[in-house]
Amino acid sequence: MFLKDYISDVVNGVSSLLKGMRKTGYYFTHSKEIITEQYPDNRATLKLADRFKGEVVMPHDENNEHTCTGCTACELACPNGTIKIITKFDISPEGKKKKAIDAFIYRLEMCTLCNLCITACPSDAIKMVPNFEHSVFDRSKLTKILNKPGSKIKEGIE
Amino acid sequence: MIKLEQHLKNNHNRLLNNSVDNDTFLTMTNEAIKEFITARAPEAIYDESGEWLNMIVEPHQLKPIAAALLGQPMQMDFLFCLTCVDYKTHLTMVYHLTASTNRSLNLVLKVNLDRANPIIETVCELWRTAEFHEREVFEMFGVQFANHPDLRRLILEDEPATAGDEKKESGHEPKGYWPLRKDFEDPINMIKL
Amino acid sequence: MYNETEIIKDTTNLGPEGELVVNMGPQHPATHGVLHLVVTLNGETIKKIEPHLGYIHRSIEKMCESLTYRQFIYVTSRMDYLSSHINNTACALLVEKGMQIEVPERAKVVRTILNELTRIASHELWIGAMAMDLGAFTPFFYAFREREMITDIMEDTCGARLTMNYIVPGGLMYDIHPDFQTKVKAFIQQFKEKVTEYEDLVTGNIIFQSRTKGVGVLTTEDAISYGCTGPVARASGVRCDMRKIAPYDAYDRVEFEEIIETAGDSFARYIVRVKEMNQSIRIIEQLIDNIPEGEFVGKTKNVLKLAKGEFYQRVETARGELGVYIVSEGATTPYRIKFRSPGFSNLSVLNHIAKGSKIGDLMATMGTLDLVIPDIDR
Amino acid sequence: MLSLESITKTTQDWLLAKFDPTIALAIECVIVIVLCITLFAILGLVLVLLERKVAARIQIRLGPNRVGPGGIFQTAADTLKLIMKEGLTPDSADKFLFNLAPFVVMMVAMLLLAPIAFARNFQIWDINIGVLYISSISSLSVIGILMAGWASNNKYSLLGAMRSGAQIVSYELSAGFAVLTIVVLTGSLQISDIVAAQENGWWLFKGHIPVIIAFVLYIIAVTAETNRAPFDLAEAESELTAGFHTEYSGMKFALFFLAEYINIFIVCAIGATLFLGGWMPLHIGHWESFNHIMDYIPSSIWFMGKTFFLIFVIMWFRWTFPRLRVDQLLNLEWKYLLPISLFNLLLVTVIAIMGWHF
Repeated sequence: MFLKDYISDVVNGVSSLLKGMRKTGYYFTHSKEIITEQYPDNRATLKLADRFKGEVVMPHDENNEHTCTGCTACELACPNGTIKIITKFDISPEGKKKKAIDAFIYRLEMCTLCNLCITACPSDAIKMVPNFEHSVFDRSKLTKILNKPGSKIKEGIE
Repeated sequence: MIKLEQHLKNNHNRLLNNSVDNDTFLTMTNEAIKEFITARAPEAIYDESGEWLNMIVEPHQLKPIAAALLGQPMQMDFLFCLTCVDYKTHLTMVYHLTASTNRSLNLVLKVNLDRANPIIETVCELWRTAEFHEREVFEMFGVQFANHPDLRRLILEDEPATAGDEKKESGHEPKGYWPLRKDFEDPINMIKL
Repeated sequence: MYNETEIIKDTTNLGPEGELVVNMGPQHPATHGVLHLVVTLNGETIKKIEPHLGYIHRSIEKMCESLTYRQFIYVTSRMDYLSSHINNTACALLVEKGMQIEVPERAKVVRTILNELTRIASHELWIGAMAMDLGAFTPFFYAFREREMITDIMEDTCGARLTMNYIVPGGLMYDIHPDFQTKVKAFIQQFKEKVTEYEDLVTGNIIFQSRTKGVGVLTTEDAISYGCTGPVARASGVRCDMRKIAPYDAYDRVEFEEIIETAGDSFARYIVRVKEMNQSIRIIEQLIDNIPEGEFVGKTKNVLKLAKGEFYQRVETARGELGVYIVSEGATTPYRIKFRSPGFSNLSVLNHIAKGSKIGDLMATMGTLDLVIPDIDR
Repeated sequence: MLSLESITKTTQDWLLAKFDPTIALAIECVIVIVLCITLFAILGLVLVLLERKVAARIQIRLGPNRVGPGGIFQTAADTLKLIMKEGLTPDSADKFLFNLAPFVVMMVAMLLLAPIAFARNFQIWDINIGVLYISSISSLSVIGILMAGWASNNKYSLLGAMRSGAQIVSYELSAGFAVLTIVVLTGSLQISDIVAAQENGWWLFKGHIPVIIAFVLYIIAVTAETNRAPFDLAEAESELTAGFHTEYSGMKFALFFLAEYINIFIVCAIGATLFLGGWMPLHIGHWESFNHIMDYIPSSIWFMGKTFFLIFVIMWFRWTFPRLRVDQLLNLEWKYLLPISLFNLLLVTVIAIMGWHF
């Protein structure tokens, strides 16, 4: 009986190994199964999910106007101190003082892309965009001012 | 291979036994537990406001009560959380216990410790998971566990040389050396609001 | 040319005779991160293993003390980064419990589906990494092919692939993607076809079986005493599935089996995880067509404040029982927060079960414990 | 037809006509050495690329595809990188042995090239104890590995070297027995005789089941002997980081790496010679026209084709199987391979004596 067990051991072992080799052999001979994405080459056709959280931006319309009131809700919501808002007072044509943002400073290197600032914003002034190629040679380039120079707040946003 | 088969058999037996034992204390109520504890530690304080029954015992009572809870009929053999809370006036050790055969039975055992010289008996021999958790509490809160087999730092780096000197002079660790205590100030905490 | 003193310069620190102390890690291919094991060997046989932790310790518990109840959830994604959804769910559930927030049905069901997808993704990665520990490189790529489908689903719906931060107190951050259901169904189909590959390549393989069977045996008593949870404990015959013991979200209305093996060795731990993936598929199949319509987030106050008291929430992550313990003083931030991570307890058992085995067995044992180092260090 | 045989013959005739025989021999030696080194370099580049491509295809990847068309210059670029890297010698290493070890391993691999018949009458040294020479020299490489492991003064290296020692010494046995089956059938140790004996059919087909078993045993044993997965315990990436060559870098590492691939080539070449008829074309019984077409393919192509097929099989093993444990490795040898090969040898001897083979 010992001999029988011994032989069946060998046969079972070898057959289990052959099964595995059949599987890898199948993939070796079927090149259509290859799943490699040639990243920098396929940049033109690369499509990321619309919701992909890559970076915070502040959309501006054609008149160079944004909807940020400078309420600092995002600054408070941010867990890492990524956002810093510097406010100023604009003098409106009627001579009234009005609070507005001077600089919306966003530090991408500290951002964890948690989306809490977007949900906190009452006027939808900022949003996430699917940019992911963030590498730069100088760390200071990651500190961005989101409001474009000369931009101002859209009429009717309080 | 024989060893493995033995293990299998033992485990099977244990599983079967567990299912029998279940009935005996499935009906264990908070009142019954209280009675059980009061018999051993009359001055224990109970608190039922939370999800589970909390009780505060004296440091010297911890070991006997823990041993009693581990034995029949409670069989609280699963210590699923061991931690410490710094209440500024005192430290509180918190032991979350349950029975592996009846996971709906949960118990929170608390021990208040002196903040200046926190020392308590280890529960390592009862629940071996306590070994690592106690080492963590030791380095984070400075609680000394008496009779712990290997009370060293686990997560933080080894003691710096200066801390050792200070320890030698004053007899205890320098102030503010335990990161999870409330008076610990981290000079480079960038997210502190 | 040869001079003994030239080679061994320091003869004071050699240790007892017959012992060889090897530092495995923090940079070692099999520790999958920065785990540092000081292994004492006698030839090839292990005499003692001493884990040194903390290479990726970020003191998340202390950090959370200065974060509000909305903010601290994102940090927990960084603990066990392979089951970040489940960690987030634990925190959200705890805040909901503390404030009695009503969670809409839709959010509950979606959370359950996402949690199960996360579990499958985690186990897929584990199978690949485990096979790699044992020297088989190829299954890693096959496992990642399926995992990629899950991360794509996550990317569509949650906007991130690993650290989603999609679950907020009260429900979800935003609604699911319109393609969510079709994509999940496509994934289920592909998974069912391809799961046989692991059978051929890994499970049935004689070398794999002889490497794992009877290796790193953890008895039921030890599993309980060491506080092991998750697949590690279930392979030793301990019933510890939090989805059964204290059902949360939609787990109370789905049918699934708690996989129990009794051998307690590395192969049993492997089998438990493979079968668990199939159970997760079963849960998803039951829910995916029955996502109720309605709100995705319940009504919450702007500023969350937990009542004074203590709260504890347990969930089943891919690695075991994650416990979140919060002591609240009624402020907007937790007074003390403790994460009872499954990996921490599972790691503590390593010395006990790997002692006396060979170095090769250590890889099998460590692989099947499924250690994620940020989860252990926190 | 231009064949390697005619080239060598013309060269020798020309040299003998021009020079005194001793000088001619010296010039021939130089030519052979240069050719060997060239072959080594080319084989190293080709085999590493082949391995990476095979691995990539099995792992549903593309593999190297950036340097040159289809990535064919990838290994050349890697070699350039390795040459330019600093060859570090650890401070506490035994410097002499540490630097010597890669050369020992390399030299062993080079010596093994001598008796291999690459094509019809194209052989460096047709020694009459060819097979014995091969098995004795190939076991020398363990010295280089032990040397490297010990001299590195690194615990991982030492463990890897010790594993390697135990492994090579034991697998030498069953490889030797597998080779002996063919020696028994042929009745000669000379490589050219062994090839000539397969004129009317390869031993794999002529020798019944015992030779097939011997072939399988040979493939398993040489996989172990060359420290390839699933027997790569000496390196065991996930256990011992890189085993015996953990401390090596730059060109010294490249020599180990190259020697590994050369060794694979050599054992596969010997396997092809012994079991698959070396440079002999495939002949089937009395199909005269088929045999004729087969004869038309140059003998060097036949040899290389068979060798590369075996190399592919060994690579296929590597990318499919998990690694064995050290005690299982020895169990496999002493409990399975050795008894089977002993019994198998007995069977073959009976077959050879009774003349039952074709």
